[in-house]
Amino acid sequence: MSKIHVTTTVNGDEAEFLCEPRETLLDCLRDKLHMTGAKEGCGTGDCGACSVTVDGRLVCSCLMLGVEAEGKEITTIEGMAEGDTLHPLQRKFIEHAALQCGVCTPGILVASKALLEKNPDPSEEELRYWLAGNLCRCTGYDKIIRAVMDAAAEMRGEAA
Amino acid sequence: MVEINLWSGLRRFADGKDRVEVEGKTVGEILDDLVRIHPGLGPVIKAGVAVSVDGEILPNARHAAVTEDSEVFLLQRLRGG
Amino acid sequence: MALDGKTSDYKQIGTTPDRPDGLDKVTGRARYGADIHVPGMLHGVVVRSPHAHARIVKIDATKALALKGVKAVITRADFPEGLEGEDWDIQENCMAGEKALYDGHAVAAVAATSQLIARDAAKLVEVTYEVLPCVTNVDEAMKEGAPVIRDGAADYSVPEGLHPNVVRYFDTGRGDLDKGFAEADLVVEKSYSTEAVHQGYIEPHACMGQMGSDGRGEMWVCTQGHWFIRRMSAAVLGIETTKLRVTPSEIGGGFGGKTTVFMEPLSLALSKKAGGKPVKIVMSRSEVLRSTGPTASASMDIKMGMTKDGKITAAHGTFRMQGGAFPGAPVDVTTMLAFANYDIENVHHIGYDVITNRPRQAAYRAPGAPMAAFAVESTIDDMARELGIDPIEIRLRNAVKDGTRSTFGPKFGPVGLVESLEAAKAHANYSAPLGPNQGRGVASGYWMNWGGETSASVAISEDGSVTVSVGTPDIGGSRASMALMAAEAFGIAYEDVRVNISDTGALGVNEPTHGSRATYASGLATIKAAEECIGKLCQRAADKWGIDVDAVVWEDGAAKPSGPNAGDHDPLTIGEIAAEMGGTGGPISGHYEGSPTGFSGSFGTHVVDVEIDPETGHTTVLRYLVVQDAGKAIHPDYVEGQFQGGAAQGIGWALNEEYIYGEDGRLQNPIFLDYRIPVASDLPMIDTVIVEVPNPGHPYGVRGVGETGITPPLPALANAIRSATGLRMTGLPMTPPKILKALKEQGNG
Amino acid sequence: MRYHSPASFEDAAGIAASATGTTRFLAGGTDVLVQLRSDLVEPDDLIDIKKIPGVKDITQRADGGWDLGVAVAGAEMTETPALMADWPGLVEGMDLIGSTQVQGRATLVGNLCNASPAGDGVPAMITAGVTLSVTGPDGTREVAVEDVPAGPGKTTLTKGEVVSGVHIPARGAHGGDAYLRFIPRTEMDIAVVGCAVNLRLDGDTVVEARVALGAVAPTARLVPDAAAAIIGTTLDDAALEALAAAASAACQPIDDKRGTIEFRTDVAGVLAKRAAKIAYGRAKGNAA
Repeated sequence: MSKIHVTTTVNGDEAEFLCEPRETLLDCLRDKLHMTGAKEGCGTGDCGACSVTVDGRLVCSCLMLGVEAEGKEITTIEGMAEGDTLHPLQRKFIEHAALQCGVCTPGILVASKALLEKNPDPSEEELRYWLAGNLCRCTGYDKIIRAVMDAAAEMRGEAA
Repeated sequence: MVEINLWSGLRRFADGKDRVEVEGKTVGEILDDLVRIHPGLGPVIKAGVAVSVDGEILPNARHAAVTEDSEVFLLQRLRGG
Repeated sequence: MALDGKTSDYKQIGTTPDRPDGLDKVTGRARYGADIHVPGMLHGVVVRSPHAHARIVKIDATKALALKGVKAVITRADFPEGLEGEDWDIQENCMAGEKALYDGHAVAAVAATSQLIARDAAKLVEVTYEVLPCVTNVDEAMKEGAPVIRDGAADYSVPEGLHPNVVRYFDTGRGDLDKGFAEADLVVEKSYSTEAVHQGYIEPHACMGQMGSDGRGEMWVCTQGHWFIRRMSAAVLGIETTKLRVTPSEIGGGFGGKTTVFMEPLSLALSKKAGGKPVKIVMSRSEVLRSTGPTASASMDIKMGMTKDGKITAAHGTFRMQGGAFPGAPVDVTTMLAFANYDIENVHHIGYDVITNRPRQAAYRAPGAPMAAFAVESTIDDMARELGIDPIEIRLRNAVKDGTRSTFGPKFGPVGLVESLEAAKAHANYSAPLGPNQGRGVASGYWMNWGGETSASVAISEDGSVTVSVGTPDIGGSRASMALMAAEAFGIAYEDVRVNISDTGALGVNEPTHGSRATYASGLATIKAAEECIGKLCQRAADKWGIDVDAVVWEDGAAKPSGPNAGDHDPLTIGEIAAEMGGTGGPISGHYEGSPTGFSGSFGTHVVDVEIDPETGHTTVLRYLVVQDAGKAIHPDYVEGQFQGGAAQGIGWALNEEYIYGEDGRLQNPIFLDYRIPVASDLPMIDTVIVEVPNPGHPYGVRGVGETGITPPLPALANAIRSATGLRMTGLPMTPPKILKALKEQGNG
Repeated sequence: MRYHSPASFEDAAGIAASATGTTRFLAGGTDVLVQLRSDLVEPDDLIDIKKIPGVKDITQRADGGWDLGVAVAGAEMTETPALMADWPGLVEGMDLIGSTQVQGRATLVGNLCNASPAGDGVPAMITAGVTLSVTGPDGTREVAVEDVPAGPGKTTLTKGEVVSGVHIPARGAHGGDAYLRFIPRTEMDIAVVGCAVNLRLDGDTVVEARVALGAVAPTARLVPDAAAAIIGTTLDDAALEALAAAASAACQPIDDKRGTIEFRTDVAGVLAKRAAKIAYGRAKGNAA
């Protein structure tokens, strides 16, 4: 089967891979670029564990083909911290115990970051609806919501 | 003698009794004696039971000690999720 | 040198430091089951039956094997014969023999050089089936004329005259029911049902197995218990246990569903057939839902009697459960715990374990308890209403406490049901005002907990820091709990402890992280192993000082002379002793091996407020409160997390989650779109109160807290809906169509 | 599977027309990839239309109406305040499809051409009177949205035809629309019932109305009787009851895993009332 050469940018670095047209962006990130931070929880866009941004837009990487990544800017959980410095969301997730098993965490962090870039001061309801596509089975969401709200406050410069 | 309390479904394997007096100084010994007295209970013990001794539940502890004063119950074996 | 007398002056226990694996898990670095990649790796895909019940006439893999890149195809013929009992059940479930027993049952598997080729090849495996009549409902499966799924599967317990699909029978209880019901002023009888639900962990099962022609193998797998995986895989393959070494990956949720094997032995068999190349198998979500182990569905009849003061005089329950095509529905636990919250003299349970054409059930958080709680706590709620007694008050009048004889036999030690009820009553949520179409529900729940086989090891490093090795995978922050307990025991900083989850080659046998046992049992093991280390550290100090070890105490991370020698020598810190240990007798470590039996159950009480849309039957959860006894909360944040997670799963079970089968026995909703677990916008904040009635069977008083939390939500939601609408919903899930239908019938009635 | 990324709709139509196996057009991909992953449909030819110029454009015409490129994602619609202000119901319908992540990719045309009876984007497109440009081997034609779905998974588009433009009429004065759906959870479900209402007022009186239902028949459908029930009224209680009755009467649903016939029929009436009230309020707001 003939493969297609794709050149893209992942977390600011140029990346290239060969893929079959039917391979998803998630497959390509995980199996070809060995960036396994994005997870496959469902493969049908229902769980959000594979969330990444493409040209700044939050998407499920399981619902996008690898070939569609040509020329795009992809960011993943692996690009969230700046060097050794965690993003405030990452720090707050640890502080608030906002994860148990942690497998949904990369997707939730990527999705939350996308929200705060668009809306730095979301209400609890706005946040819950924004994250409705990110399933978490461990936490009951309570501590996740608290962590994101707290990170948002910190990023706005408000005292925690 | 140590008294073993059976759950009600075991009565049909123990001549209708729900308590059986047995000899032994460990859980293993009293279970062996129980099966000796009521062989019909053999498959039950073989399939696995938990034993409670004075309120402490011993899932699989044939070595555990029992005394004549011990309160002993046979229990279904537990699992967890 | 001992820790005797340590009660409330904890320095570490009860604090909430960052979890040790936090950084890995927020950066995407943590490696889960599917995240492994090794050179030469093949990909495996399982071929599954589309039929609920079918004889396998022929399997032809010719076309699959002809596909370029395909390295092996296996069927049941590649596995040993002659297994018995549980081992046979596991083997048969991993790979069907003569018959496919449920939609999704594995019938073959392929390994190829890429995932895509393996998937293509799986489609080319030609299986000829003779489709047989099927049954998926528990009540139907017990009826005369129901298709017999496997004759001879019943064990000794089943009385004559029952359908062959009834494979186990339970009859437990005590007292005199007739007398008890005669003493009652109010007797209520009602029938209830619950649907099967799935654990719904977000990480699908994944493993990588490698086995050479010498029969030696390695496995990487996401599991709650890798020794279980080792034992079961070895049994299925007919090899010695120690030929396998199993390493657990990080695990993306389990809730009981990752305590057994499904495709793990297949990866090893494929590897062996493919010349020893490692084979990775990752399930899809639909495979997870169709082919792993959901919990049982239940059909139940409850009869309870009470005096007008609300004292329970008698209780009888009949519980029919199907756990798929194999024995094992958790009706054994149900018949122990159904009425266990209460002090009841006359109590009886009947249980039926029934096989059907559904996947083999696996444990799911407090297996067997939530269904019974739904039936019993709903009945009690109705009786409280009828008698005009507050729902918390009626539970307080019957609640078990220290010294109460349990409904299953032995007496309880110190337990926290009364305390949980009192705390719920005192919480602001219990008196929050309710608006139109809103209602409040209360329910209590119990899980007995578990000790289990446990090995742990604690080693002192050259610089005095401590390595703890345990065998229970960290599924929700247990590394943090172990580190806190070790730090507390040694009197050192939390940061100076590193906790490893060891593979099967590094420790003795461990049961999985299940039964709410990890913090209890591995924690106890960690403390005991630390105490052994401390004894050795004190000995080194005593030797150095030339005094008797009995005259040395361990305080704040250092050995100190005591008694007549007190003050004679400067304390020797753990770091100072460690720095010299090579020359003072060698490395220092401590171990614990045992099956601790001092576990003690955890009771909880939940209070939920709902609003029902009277025109659509939609339920909105407005407020939720979890109160539960933790014995002693080691890391309170993660204790709360267990409470909240259990509540959320219970809410899902109560309202929307269910296995939906068609007439053809096929699962209709094997996708998260239609298997509806709660999403963030479905839930409110989940308030928590941690009650602490210390467990005397743990050095720090710990009770396992993981499972109890899923038990009260089912009846609590039902009771809240009753409070809001007057409707007693007796079947789960309480979906909008069911509630709207009941509302209309109520309006017409 | 062959992947194509043509530079024009004519080329796209040409590839589709000459294809011999299963063909799918790829815009947002949120249905195509699910079908691919579930082994339901593996196209022989996948035609990615996102490289065609203009497919991501949102343009307000001189007449006040809107032209949408066929690859405009839901999130891009909700980020266009003037479009939201004109057609809140239409945008809401689109916005209800899937998660935030899905909104980053999913498109109106994809939702329509997937031809699920339950597509949330469709009823409000119908009530708004949206038309489509359809480019085929024989050129481009215009078609009304309600004429596209033919049944579950089926459309009236012929081999080689591809939707090449979406045209939303001008809102005009004193108008308002709304879309509501019922789902068991709060998000992430397929509609059990969906209802869109678009109306125009003269003073307090409804003078024009269109009502459409989703998930209660093989395709989303206009319900003229329901519209007739409120035209000429001030949406008083009697009109609302008549609307609900007409909406329920128009239902020909099925029992399935998502809902029963009885439930869908009842709730269609409930949603029609609620959506009409919202649309009416919006029309009043427009008039103010």
